[in-house]
Amino acid sequence: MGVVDPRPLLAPLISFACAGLVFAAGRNAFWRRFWSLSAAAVKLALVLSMLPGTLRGVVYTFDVVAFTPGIGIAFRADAYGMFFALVSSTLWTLTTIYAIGYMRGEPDRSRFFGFFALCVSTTVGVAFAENLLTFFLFYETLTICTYPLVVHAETPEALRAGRVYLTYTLIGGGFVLLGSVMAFDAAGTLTLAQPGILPADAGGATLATIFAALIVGFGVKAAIMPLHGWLPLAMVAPTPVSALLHAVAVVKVGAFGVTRVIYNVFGVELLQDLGFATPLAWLAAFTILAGSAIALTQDHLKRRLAYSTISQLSYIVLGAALLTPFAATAAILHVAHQAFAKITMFFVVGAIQRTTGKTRVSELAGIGARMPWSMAAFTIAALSFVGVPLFAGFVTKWYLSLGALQAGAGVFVGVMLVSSLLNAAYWFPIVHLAYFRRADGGDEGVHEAPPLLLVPILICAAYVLLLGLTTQVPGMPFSVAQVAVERAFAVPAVVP
Amino acid sequence: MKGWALALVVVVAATLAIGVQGLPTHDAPEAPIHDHVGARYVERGVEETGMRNLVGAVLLNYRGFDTMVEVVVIFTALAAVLALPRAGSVADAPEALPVSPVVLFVVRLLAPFIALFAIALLFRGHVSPGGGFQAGALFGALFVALGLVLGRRGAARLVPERARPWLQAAAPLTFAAVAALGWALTGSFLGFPQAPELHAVREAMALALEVAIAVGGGVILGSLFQTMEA
Amino acid sequence: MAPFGVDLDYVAVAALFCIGLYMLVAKSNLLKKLLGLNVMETSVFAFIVTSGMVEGGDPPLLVAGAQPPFASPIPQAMVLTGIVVVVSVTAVALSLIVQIYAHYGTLEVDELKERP
Amino acid sequence: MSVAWEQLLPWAVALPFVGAALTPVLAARSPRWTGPWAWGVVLATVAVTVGLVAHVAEAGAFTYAIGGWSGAYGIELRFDRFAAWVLPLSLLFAVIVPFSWRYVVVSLEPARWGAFYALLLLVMGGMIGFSITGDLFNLFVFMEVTSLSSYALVAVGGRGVAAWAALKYLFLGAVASLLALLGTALLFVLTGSLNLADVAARLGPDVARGPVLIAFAALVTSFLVKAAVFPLHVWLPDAHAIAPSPVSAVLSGLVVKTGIVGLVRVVQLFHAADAVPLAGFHLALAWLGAVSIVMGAFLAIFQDDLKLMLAYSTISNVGYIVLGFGLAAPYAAVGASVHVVNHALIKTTLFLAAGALIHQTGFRTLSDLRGVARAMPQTAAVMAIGAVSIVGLPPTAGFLCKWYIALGAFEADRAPFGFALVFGALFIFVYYIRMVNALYFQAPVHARVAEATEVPWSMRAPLLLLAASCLVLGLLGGAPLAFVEPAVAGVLPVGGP
Amino acid sequence: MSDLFDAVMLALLLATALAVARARDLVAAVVLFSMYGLTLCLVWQHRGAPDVAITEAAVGAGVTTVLFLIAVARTRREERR
Repeated sequence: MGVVDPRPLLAPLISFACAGLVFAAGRNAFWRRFWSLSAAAVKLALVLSMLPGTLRGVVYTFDVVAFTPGIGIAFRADAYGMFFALVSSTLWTLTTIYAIGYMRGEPDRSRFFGFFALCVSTTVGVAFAENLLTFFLFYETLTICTYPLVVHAETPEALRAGRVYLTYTLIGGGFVLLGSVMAFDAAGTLTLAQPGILPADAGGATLATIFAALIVGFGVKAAIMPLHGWLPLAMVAPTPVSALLHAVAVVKVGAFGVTRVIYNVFGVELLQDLGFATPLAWLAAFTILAGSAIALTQDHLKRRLAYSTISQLSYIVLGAALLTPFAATAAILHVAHQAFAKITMFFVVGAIQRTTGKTRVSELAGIGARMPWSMAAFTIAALSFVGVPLFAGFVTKWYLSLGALQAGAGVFVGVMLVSSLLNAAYWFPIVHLAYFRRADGGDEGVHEAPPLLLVPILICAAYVLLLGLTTQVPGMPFSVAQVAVERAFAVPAVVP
Repeated sequence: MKGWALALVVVVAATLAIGVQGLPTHDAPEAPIHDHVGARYVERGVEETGMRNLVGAVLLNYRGFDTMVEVVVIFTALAAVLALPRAGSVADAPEALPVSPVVLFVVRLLAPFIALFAIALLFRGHVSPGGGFQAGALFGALFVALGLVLGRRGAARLVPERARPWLQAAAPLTFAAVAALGWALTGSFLGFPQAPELHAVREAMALALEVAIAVGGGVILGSLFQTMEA
Repeated sequence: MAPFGVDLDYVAVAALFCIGLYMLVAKSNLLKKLLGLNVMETSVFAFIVTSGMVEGGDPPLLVAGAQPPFASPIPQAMVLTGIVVVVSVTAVALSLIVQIYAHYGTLEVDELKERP
Repeated sequence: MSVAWEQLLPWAVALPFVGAALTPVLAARSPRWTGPWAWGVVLATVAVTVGLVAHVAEAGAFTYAIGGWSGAYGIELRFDRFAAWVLPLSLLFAVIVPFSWRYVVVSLEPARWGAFYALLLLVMGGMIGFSITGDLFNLFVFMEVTSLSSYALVAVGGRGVAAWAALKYLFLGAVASLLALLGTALLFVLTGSLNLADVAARLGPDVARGPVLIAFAALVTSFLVKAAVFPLHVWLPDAHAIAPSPVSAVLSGLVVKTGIVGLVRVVQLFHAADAVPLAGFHLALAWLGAVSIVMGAFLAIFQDDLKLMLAYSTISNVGYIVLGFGLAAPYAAVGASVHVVNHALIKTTLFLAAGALIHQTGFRTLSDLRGVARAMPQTAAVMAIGAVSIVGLPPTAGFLCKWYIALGAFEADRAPFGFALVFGALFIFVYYIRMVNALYFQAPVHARVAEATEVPWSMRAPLLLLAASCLVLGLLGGAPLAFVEPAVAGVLPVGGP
Repeated sequence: MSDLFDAVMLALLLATALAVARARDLVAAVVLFSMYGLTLCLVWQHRGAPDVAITEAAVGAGVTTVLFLIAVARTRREERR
């Protein structure tokens, strides 16, 4: 059921306008904060206002301009897009509050918040893109807008990281463009509104090239190994940026792109016939394990988080590549689960860095006593990642395993298990250090993060818990994900 | 450097040698060049343009637009040279290049005749070889020669300062004026009226163009020379 | 003129073209290069004028006593235009050359390439 | 009452020429007024071209017989949808001329103001004439007006170095013109006609192939030199980098396009005549284009001089256009035609912005200009918008053109060119990122850069206008493509997309 | 007779052109170029193109030569090597 409605267009426009106003605000801190916060709130409200409709199965569409038949800029808020938009606009609100606290006293804050808003604008644009062209438009704009955030410090290290980031993502963008052009040539349309547009008779080599180009193109941002090289380096960015990069903006857009390619460009049926998804699934499995294994060896907190992200993202890719409804549910849900859990961790790490100046795992002894609330939030996120039942991560792993069995690939259940073990192996030492060791310098008393940092942390952690506990409650992300899966597979997903 | 230059020349020569093979023999009256457009000009040129010198007819009438652009090209050359930074200050330049007395004498002697010849070319151009361009070139050559004799300042006095920009622009401006007149009279840009009662107008238009080309061309050539010398 | 089936005029024109081209590319002196360019240009003019001629033809002057066949007037008009164009280009080129000499003190290309 | 716009066709050329002829006259009395005068002339020309484009949109291509001599017997002007690019062309002049006022006042002595503006008007008139004429020899003469004034404009700014760059440009340009004349002469000898359409009709199968091929090769080479397609680009970088910035904008954005227009006209002619193996030619053209894209971009990466970088980028952008025509696929050709205008606009924006930076700081290399964005935020923003546009990121117009060209590559089953195009775009991205990086994210090394002030309004207003146009042209989206489509469909073996 | 005249003229044309190419002294080269132009002008006069001949004599051989001579006078006379 399609309804023409400007809201899918307005959602990215709000952040875009906000960026303009923030730039215009210049050094005036009040207006900068005012615009950032109010735009975040308005946008969240706007996206939420579409939620009831989406749950009823309504799809909001809005065509902006059609250059020629089949090529144009158009927006469409389907269930999956709504899911992603909800995650990103919620987190934008939280991250904005956090960033206002975190960035206090930093130079060039207007530039920072302006591009921050632009990033979110493009992320929502990606979520609501009706066709691959619009998708590509925002995908590339996102690259441009994150660059100033990555190099914000303007140190040689930051500039180098920015260069690497650009090199990777731009080449990825090139592949996306290539795949899009070829897909248009083969299909005559680029719409993402159908379960697959490519005709089966387009020729095996052509289809393989399109698949490879698009997966590589999106895989760069999704940090599928071996395309992940930029991500650990990009850690030089200020922590709110890392949080945003890892949780919603960049990597998630890549993963979102991969799933769009699988469900909407190729379609499940065609991919099952072609068998292209199997190697992708293996690659994802490899990334899950290798990412975790490397994370285990990292002492620098943010780098450990980075490799964890690489690993976690491939859950989404794996879920999509398994081509079964359960796996798809897991993939979509993990978009939210990983986002909230990971952003919690980043917020905490940032808070630790701001409050105590510590950046390494080995320095964290006794931190649990000093920052009890923050570390509690961290622990919740860690438990979620490990996949302890009742936490959000468990839901993902459960459905992913079901999906793997559904697909007749039980080996991936093993991958899940090993990955959980590895997750435990690199998160629990931190928790252990924080709570059960004394700091070398003796007890320094409670020294919690300032409220502007703490409040978002706690909200995010609470949400992680909520996601795990309320799976069956209507209106929560799970139900949205189910609507999305039903559309992709054209069958009602069975709730076990 | 020399090596590849030679190679390039050999390649071009070979190409031209092959190309020349297929060309129509140039002296043959049945060559395409003589039968299509050319034939019509020979047949009806005099009647259509009122000029017995068909080269002039083509230049001023049939392909007058080319000629208009061409006078713009000379004007462009002048603007180009004037726009360049001066090589040195005027004070450094010698008043005139050293010239032998014999040359000076010959130039003085010939100058009036060159002028006369140029004027003859100009006004007899429609019936005999010659016309605006040739006259202009001769005027230009005359300016150059006089410049050698009279020195820069002397030559500069030949064309009054205030009139000079107008004279330099004379050819393009006259062309535009004639084109506009033709537009008004015949409805087409640069059209020459063909009605018998307007023959006098047609001839006046052609003459105006010839004179403008001669004067404008001559002045510009002379100015080019002076600017270069300065 | 075409003894042995070879059109000598065209051959001469092609030869002139090549001589000019050689001067343009092989000579290092800017003025010689410019002379070469002029030789090339005139060779093309010669080609155009020659192509418009006709065996035993008169100039295209339709005065009393003139007999057909006539040489074609179009090539001649083209060349008249062309000559003026070439002299314009030459004048500009010479002005530039004078400037270059005033600044660098040389007209040899290989020396100019070494200067900043 | 409807205005007979087609009657104004010759005036689109005559107006700038008359204006140019009167400029030195005016300059002799009052040099200060030459700039406004030139602007007035440009605006009048814009008005005429607007009418012409409106007419062509309504009534289709039309011809105008100069002096009433129709067909091959005189000179025929022809205005089609492809020639409609004279409207954006004159519009760009309407922006460049006011931008140049400040430059002229600061850098040239009053005695040269008149000649400078006369040359600008002559370039414009020459290009308009070149684009609208339907006669081979007339094409050559207009080409000479354009070229000759371009040579001089390169040398206007400086003494020795500029003169040397201009002379190199002149030598190659003169050889190119000579080749065009040779090709014209050969075609004339073979057919007895100079009218493009008439020549095409008369190049029947009984005409000897050898000379036809040489004529074709001479004309094509000539226009490839003028368009600065690699490896015939050697004259371009120095000339475009050394010229004063308003002139660089004219040369890089507009004058190289005469080569493209000429190429299109020649291909139109020979396609109609069916006299040469165009399939092989198109393939060669596509290769040249692809190599130009990659080499131009590659060389640009290593430039530190801002304007030199922009000059190399012109080579690679011309490569896109040539590739687009070489693919001989409707999509690609439409994309290439629009990219002619598109690149003109963007490159003008970039060169003028670069000029503004250089004008205010006195530095011209990226390493010297570091961090200038803090002192000159508006100019730097214009530069950044230009960069985004030229890279071809959506939603700028550059994107759509490249998209169409790439689509054409796949449509013509020439996927490797599609790959070359996409990854050439990445190269381009690299050096523009380098540029933006230096302007925005590095600390100033010179006090003069850190303390620079924004350009005066006479320069800033044109810059902002251009930047806005870059964005608007993108939002227009498919309209320009749809506009030229009928013109391009006629050049190609197959129908439009 | 006419053929002979033409042949001689063509030979002279080629000879002067080669001489221009070979001359080291730039003044000599320019003067030879002027001769080349005049020869060309004779050919054209003889072959039915008097208009072109006059123009070539005045512009090609005349004005161009003088412009070249001025340029030589303002730069240097000898070609290097």
